[in-house]
Amino acid sequence: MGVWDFIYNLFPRLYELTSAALGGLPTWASYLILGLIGIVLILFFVILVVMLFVWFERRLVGRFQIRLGPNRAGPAGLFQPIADVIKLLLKESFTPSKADRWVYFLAPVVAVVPAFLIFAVVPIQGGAGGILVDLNIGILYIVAISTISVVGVFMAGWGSSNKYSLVGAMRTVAQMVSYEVPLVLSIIGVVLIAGSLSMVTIVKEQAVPFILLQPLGFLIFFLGSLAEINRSPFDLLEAESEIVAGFHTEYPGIWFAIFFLAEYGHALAVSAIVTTLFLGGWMGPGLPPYLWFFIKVLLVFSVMLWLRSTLPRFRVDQLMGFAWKYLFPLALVNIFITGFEAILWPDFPWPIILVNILVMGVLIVLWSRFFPLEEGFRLERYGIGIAKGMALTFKHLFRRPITVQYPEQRLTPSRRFRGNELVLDLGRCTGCGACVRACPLNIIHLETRRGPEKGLIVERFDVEAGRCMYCGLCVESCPVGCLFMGRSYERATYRLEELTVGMDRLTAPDRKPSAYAHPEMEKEMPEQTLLAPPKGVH
Amino acid sequence: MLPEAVGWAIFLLPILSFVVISFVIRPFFNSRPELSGYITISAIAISLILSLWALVSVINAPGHEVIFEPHNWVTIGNTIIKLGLIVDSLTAVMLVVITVVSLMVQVYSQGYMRGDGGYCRYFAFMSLFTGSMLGLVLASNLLMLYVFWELVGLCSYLLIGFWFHRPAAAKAAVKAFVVTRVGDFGFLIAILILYLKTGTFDIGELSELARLGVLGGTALTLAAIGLFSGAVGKSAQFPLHTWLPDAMEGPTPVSALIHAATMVAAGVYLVARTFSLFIHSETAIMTVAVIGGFTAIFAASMGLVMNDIKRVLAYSTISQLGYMMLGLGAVGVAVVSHAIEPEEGLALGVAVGIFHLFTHAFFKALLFLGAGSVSHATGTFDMREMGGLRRHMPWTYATFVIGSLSLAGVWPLAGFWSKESILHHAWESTPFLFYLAMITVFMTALYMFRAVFMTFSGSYRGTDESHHHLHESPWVMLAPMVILAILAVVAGWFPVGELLGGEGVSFFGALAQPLAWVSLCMAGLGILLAYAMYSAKWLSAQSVGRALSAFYTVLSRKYWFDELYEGVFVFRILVNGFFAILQWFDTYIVDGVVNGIAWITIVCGGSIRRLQTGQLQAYGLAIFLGVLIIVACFFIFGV
Amino acid sequence: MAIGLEHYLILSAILFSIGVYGVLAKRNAVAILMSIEIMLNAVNIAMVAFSRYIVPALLTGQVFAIFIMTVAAAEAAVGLAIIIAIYRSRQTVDVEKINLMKW
Amino acid sequence: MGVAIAFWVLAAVSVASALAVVITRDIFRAALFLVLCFLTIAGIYITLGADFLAAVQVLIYIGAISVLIIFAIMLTREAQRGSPSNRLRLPALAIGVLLLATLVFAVLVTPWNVVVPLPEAEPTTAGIAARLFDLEGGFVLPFEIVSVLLLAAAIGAIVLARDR
Repeated sequence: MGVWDFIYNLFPRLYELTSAALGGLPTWASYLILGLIGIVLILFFVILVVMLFVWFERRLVGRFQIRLGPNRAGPAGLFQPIADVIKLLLKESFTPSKADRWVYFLAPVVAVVPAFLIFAVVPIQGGAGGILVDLNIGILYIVAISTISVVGVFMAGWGSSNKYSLVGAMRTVAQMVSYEVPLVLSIIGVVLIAGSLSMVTIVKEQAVPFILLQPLGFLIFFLGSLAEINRSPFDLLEAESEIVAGFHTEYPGIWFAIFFLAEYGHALAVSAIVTTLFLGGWMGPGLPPYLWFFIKVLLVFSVMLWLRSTLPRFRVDQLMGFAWKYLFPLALVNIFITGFEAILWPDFPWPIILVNILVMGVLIVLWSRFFPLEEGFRLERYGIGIAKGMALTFKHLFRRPITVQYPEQRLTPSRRFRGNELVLDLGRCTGCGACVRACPLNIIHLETRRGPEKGLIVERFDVEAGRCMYCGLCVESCPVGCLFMGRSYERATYRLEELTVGMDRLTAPDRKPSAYAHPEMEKEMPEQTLLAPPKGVH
Repeated sequence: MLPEAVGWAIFLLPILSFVVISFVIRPFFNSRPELSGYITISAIAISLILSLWALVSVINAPGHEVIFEPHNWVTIGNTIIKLGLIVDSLTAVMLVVITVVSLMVQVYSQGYMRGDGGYCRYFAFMSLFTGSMLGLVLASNLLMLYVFWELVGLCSYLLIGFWFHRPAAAKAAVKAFVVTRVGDFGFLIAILILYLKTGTFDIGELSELARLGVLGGTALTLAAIGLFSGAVGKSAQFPLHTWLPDAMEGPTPVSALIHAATMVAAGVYLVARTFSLFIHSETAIMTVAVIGGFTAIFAASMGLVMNDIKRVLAYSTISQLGYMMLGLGAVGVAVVSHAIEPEEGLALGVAVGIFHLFTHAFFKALLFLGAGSVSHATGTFDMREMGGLRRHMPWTYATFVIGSLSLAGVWPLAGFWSKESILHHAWESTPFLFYLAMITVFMTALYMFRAVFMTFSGSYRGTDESHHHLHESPWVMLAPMVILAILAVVAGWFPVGELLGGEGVSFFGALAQPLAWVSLCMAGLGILLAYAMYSAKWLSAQSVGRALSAFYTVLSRKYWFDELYEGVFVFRILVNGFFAILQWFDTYIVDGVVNGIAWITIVCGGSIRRLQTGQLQAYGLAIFLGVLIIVACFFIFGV
Repeated sequence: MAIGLEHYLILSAILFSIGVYGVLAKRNAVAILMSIEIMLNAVNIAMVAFSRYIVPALLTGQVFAIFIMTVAAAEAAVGLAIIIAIYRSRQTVDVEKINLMKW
Repeated sequence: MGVAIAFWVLAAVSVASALAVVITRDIFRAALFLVLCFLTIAGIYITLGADFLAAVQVLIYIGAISVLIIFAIMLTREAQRGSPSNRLRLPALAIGVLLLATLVFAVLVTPWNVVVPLPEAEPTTAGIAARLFDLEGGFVLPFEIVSVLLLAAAIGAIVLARDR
């Protein structure tokens, strides 16, 4: 057996090992231990993947916004989430005085547990060891479990006895409940085709990925689940501009971290479910199935991020309207169509794909045209506007990020840059002291002595940069032109005495003079570095 | 041959129009009230045509009678109450009279009631009125007849009180209703007596039984008198005449209808219809004759002094109705005194009475419409504020004079013929009544022409500004008057008497009899006197009044009959006597029982209501307790 | 000992009685509604237990349970709507204060 | 054995939480305990081999009904007033106990003809579907009626709760 083979059959191997180890125990004990192992596995799996996702999201969203995201902590900023977690853990943990303590502290738990439970039935690959338990009601189980988190949100909002939290909770729950309806209805289409609720069976049924057979169902399910997990454009619960941070306003450090975990866990779960239901799960050529699975999940997740970085937030009334007037009827129509097709062509020949895509387009246009959420709100002209926006953000992926890796990399300022430090050319200085006289703050201290032949030798030339207001009178008053403004812009120092700039630093070679009061110098100065490259340049 | 459906249609059409107006036009087309007028007119016009058809077929029918088989209406055990129509010459004539007059009145009302608030209501009532009257004359049994009888009474109440916002009108309506009710009471008793005696309501059978003598003696007398009391009430005979003058409060067309064709005619018609019962009871027929004769002169005497033109006409109506009764009575007396054979007398009496009703209908309607048109111009009914209207409203004048002449019984107008026959029979049977009638003829001429002269001749006595408003009435009002005037002239020439079975009088042959001359002289005398007093002013009315002031007072106070009834009967006897007892009984016995029961209920409820706590959960508790008990029983006693 | 039908039935009986107590003894209409839900669940348990232990082949009991759930959902929706309406008009959901049917 | 343990635990928790629902004065906590009760009852369904029902129980009772109830609690700001017991507490208690006694007695005296041996619990989803829509002896008509009932309830709820 080669390495490849081992990688390919990783999970079955693990399964065999564990079952062999538990061979002797009575069934219920083995059940218990298996359950515990599963729990632990899922815990770690989820937490790890969530960290990965956090990093991934920040990076990808950065790219969508023509930045490169966190890239300092660890290779390519991979340790950023860890740093965040540490920060959160180190934060002070307090509870609001009026909080209903039990409810307050149980809320995050209730919110996070379902996120983990979902993964019990997600098949990361076929056959043994690919899934913890293959419930024959898998998808129903998922829907049911995911509703429990609603209660957690409620508890959080209520327990922290804060009006923003309460409003946020109400919004969230209203949103979740409303979007659950089209969500479940759109699942029914898939179940109709697959003829089973079990996740494994559903995946196995997907000779053709159901996204092709159920384009409309996919759309509804995807949007619905976006709303379920409160990701933008449905992230009203944390509309900072309206309600501070929604239901978890009052939650400090670790408790907030748990909510955070729950949220991303749900995101992961949703991606996994979408993969399973519509993208043919682990199936794929070449690579080991679980890799396929993860790739697809990541793909779905990145589509979420794509949407997030494109679309603005819904208004709360539009939100409800969108659920009830738009997704819900469409989901019903989808069920009818699928039912008819299931009766007429039980084996779903390929023309159905075209038919369904066509139907989807027609329905979307029709609904946008005839059932606008409000006057003039035609879903951005039948979704064309949305498509345009998506295209734009997608294009941003391939533009050079404008991030500047300060301090290693610095921007060259404009030639006209006035500068904010003094540069002294000692060679020319005659120690005439004009600058001293010119300084309105008397912060230039000059000491000279007679030189061997006529002329003065400058012994001390200090500037109290801390008090300097960079009026530039000294530069202008210098008769020999030995004083300049400098081109750099670091001003911070670590110690106070460094604020008194001595002669050695004034004359340091790394200090580049700016063209202030010396326009003739502009010519030999370097080009200014532009962040947004001119057209055509990448 | 006449299909029965026509018979029904004749009186159902106006009733139908009533229904349509009150349930369709009034709620939905209230903005176009004129519709109701058109509907009514068309309905009555159709029933007029049908009535003419009925008349023709009656004329051609053998024995001048079309027989319809009555239908079963109510079956209670073995008593079957039937419902049927009778169309004989009497009915046919009545139908024609009613429909013609009613049609004229409706057309007239188009103009007269224009712009009145209750336009729809008016026509609804009018059509119901006509319809019920038609039904009355078509009814073949007493029960059905009684129903329509009461309907007529109701409609008269509604129409007299049409302007119910006027206290006078409201009072008059109530008075009419109550007074006629007194008579109707007798009528009802009579019906019951007859039914108890014979077990049938059918008029034909009744008269047959009466003829065979099966029905007779006291019972028959009582029944006849009862029927007659009903007639007295409806036809406003003495002593129940007081309602008719007050009924003038209603709109004038209504008065015309009441006086000419519908309401009061009902009484006479009833007597005529049941004449066969009267002629077998001397007392009854005597009563009819005497009351008729007395009423004639009595009413006429009051008509002499009235200043309200409509009241004059009202009293004249009463006296004319007295004439009709007299005519019936006279012939009846002749029969009971074996002067003539019953069968012959039967037809004869009806002929005499109804012939006068026939003619009278036309000219009296004409007169009322004339009075209405006058008041339409002057805005009053008081003759003292009229005068000299001849110049302003010539058509009204002409028609009014024709009507008056006809009423005065001047040859060859309609009134003459019918009156002649009555006088003739009175002279033959009861000379005493004949003399009364003669005086009445004189009085009639006198008061009618007093009215004519006071109204039309001389100079206008009203206020100046009303003087400017004097104008002839619109054609929609004049046309019926003209038509009625023509009828008032020629109605007498129709062989109605023959049709009804009386003997005819040749056109000029009438003048061959001395009686005619006597009555003509009396009439002429009356007219002359009226001319002398009110037109030429040879002797002033005031001086005459002063000379006969005692008389004058008595008459103008209407013999204190209203006071008598109001004060003595109603208050002394009824209110303070009989009603008081009833009230005591009602208060202490009836209410006592009722309140007692209520009191017991309250007490029980007061104690039980505590259970009704309004606490849902208390009820729930009770429910579960019950369940528990049931289950416990189930376990303890087994299934 | 093995778990038998009686265990489930008695459990459902206990829950049912608790629900009855709640329905009868609570003041807040919402609390009463909750108690009713508990009773319905108790009945459901009994149903499912019957279908498991007496007629395992045909799942009539479970079908009934599904119907009961549906009706429960409808009942909750309407009941809560009524409670909200009452609250709007009377500013309370205390059933002791909602006694207009009283003598 | 495992089933037994599960049953006892679940039963204990469910009864306790049900009691908490009716006893606690804080209405919001009562609602949370109700959720717990529903959850445990779902577990009990699982011990009865009714997996589909268990999922539906969670979906409907926790996902829908409890949420509705909590919504009602928040909309009718009664929480500060709590949900105290009324004057009928003791009679209600008596009734409850009596009822319980009666029911237990009935359960114990009734001879149940339980099938022995108990067949293994297998997935019920397909079975339920077949039973529901079986053309003879099925529940198609009741199903339709219930659907109509739901629709009516939804509309009624909307009409009732709509703000005028």
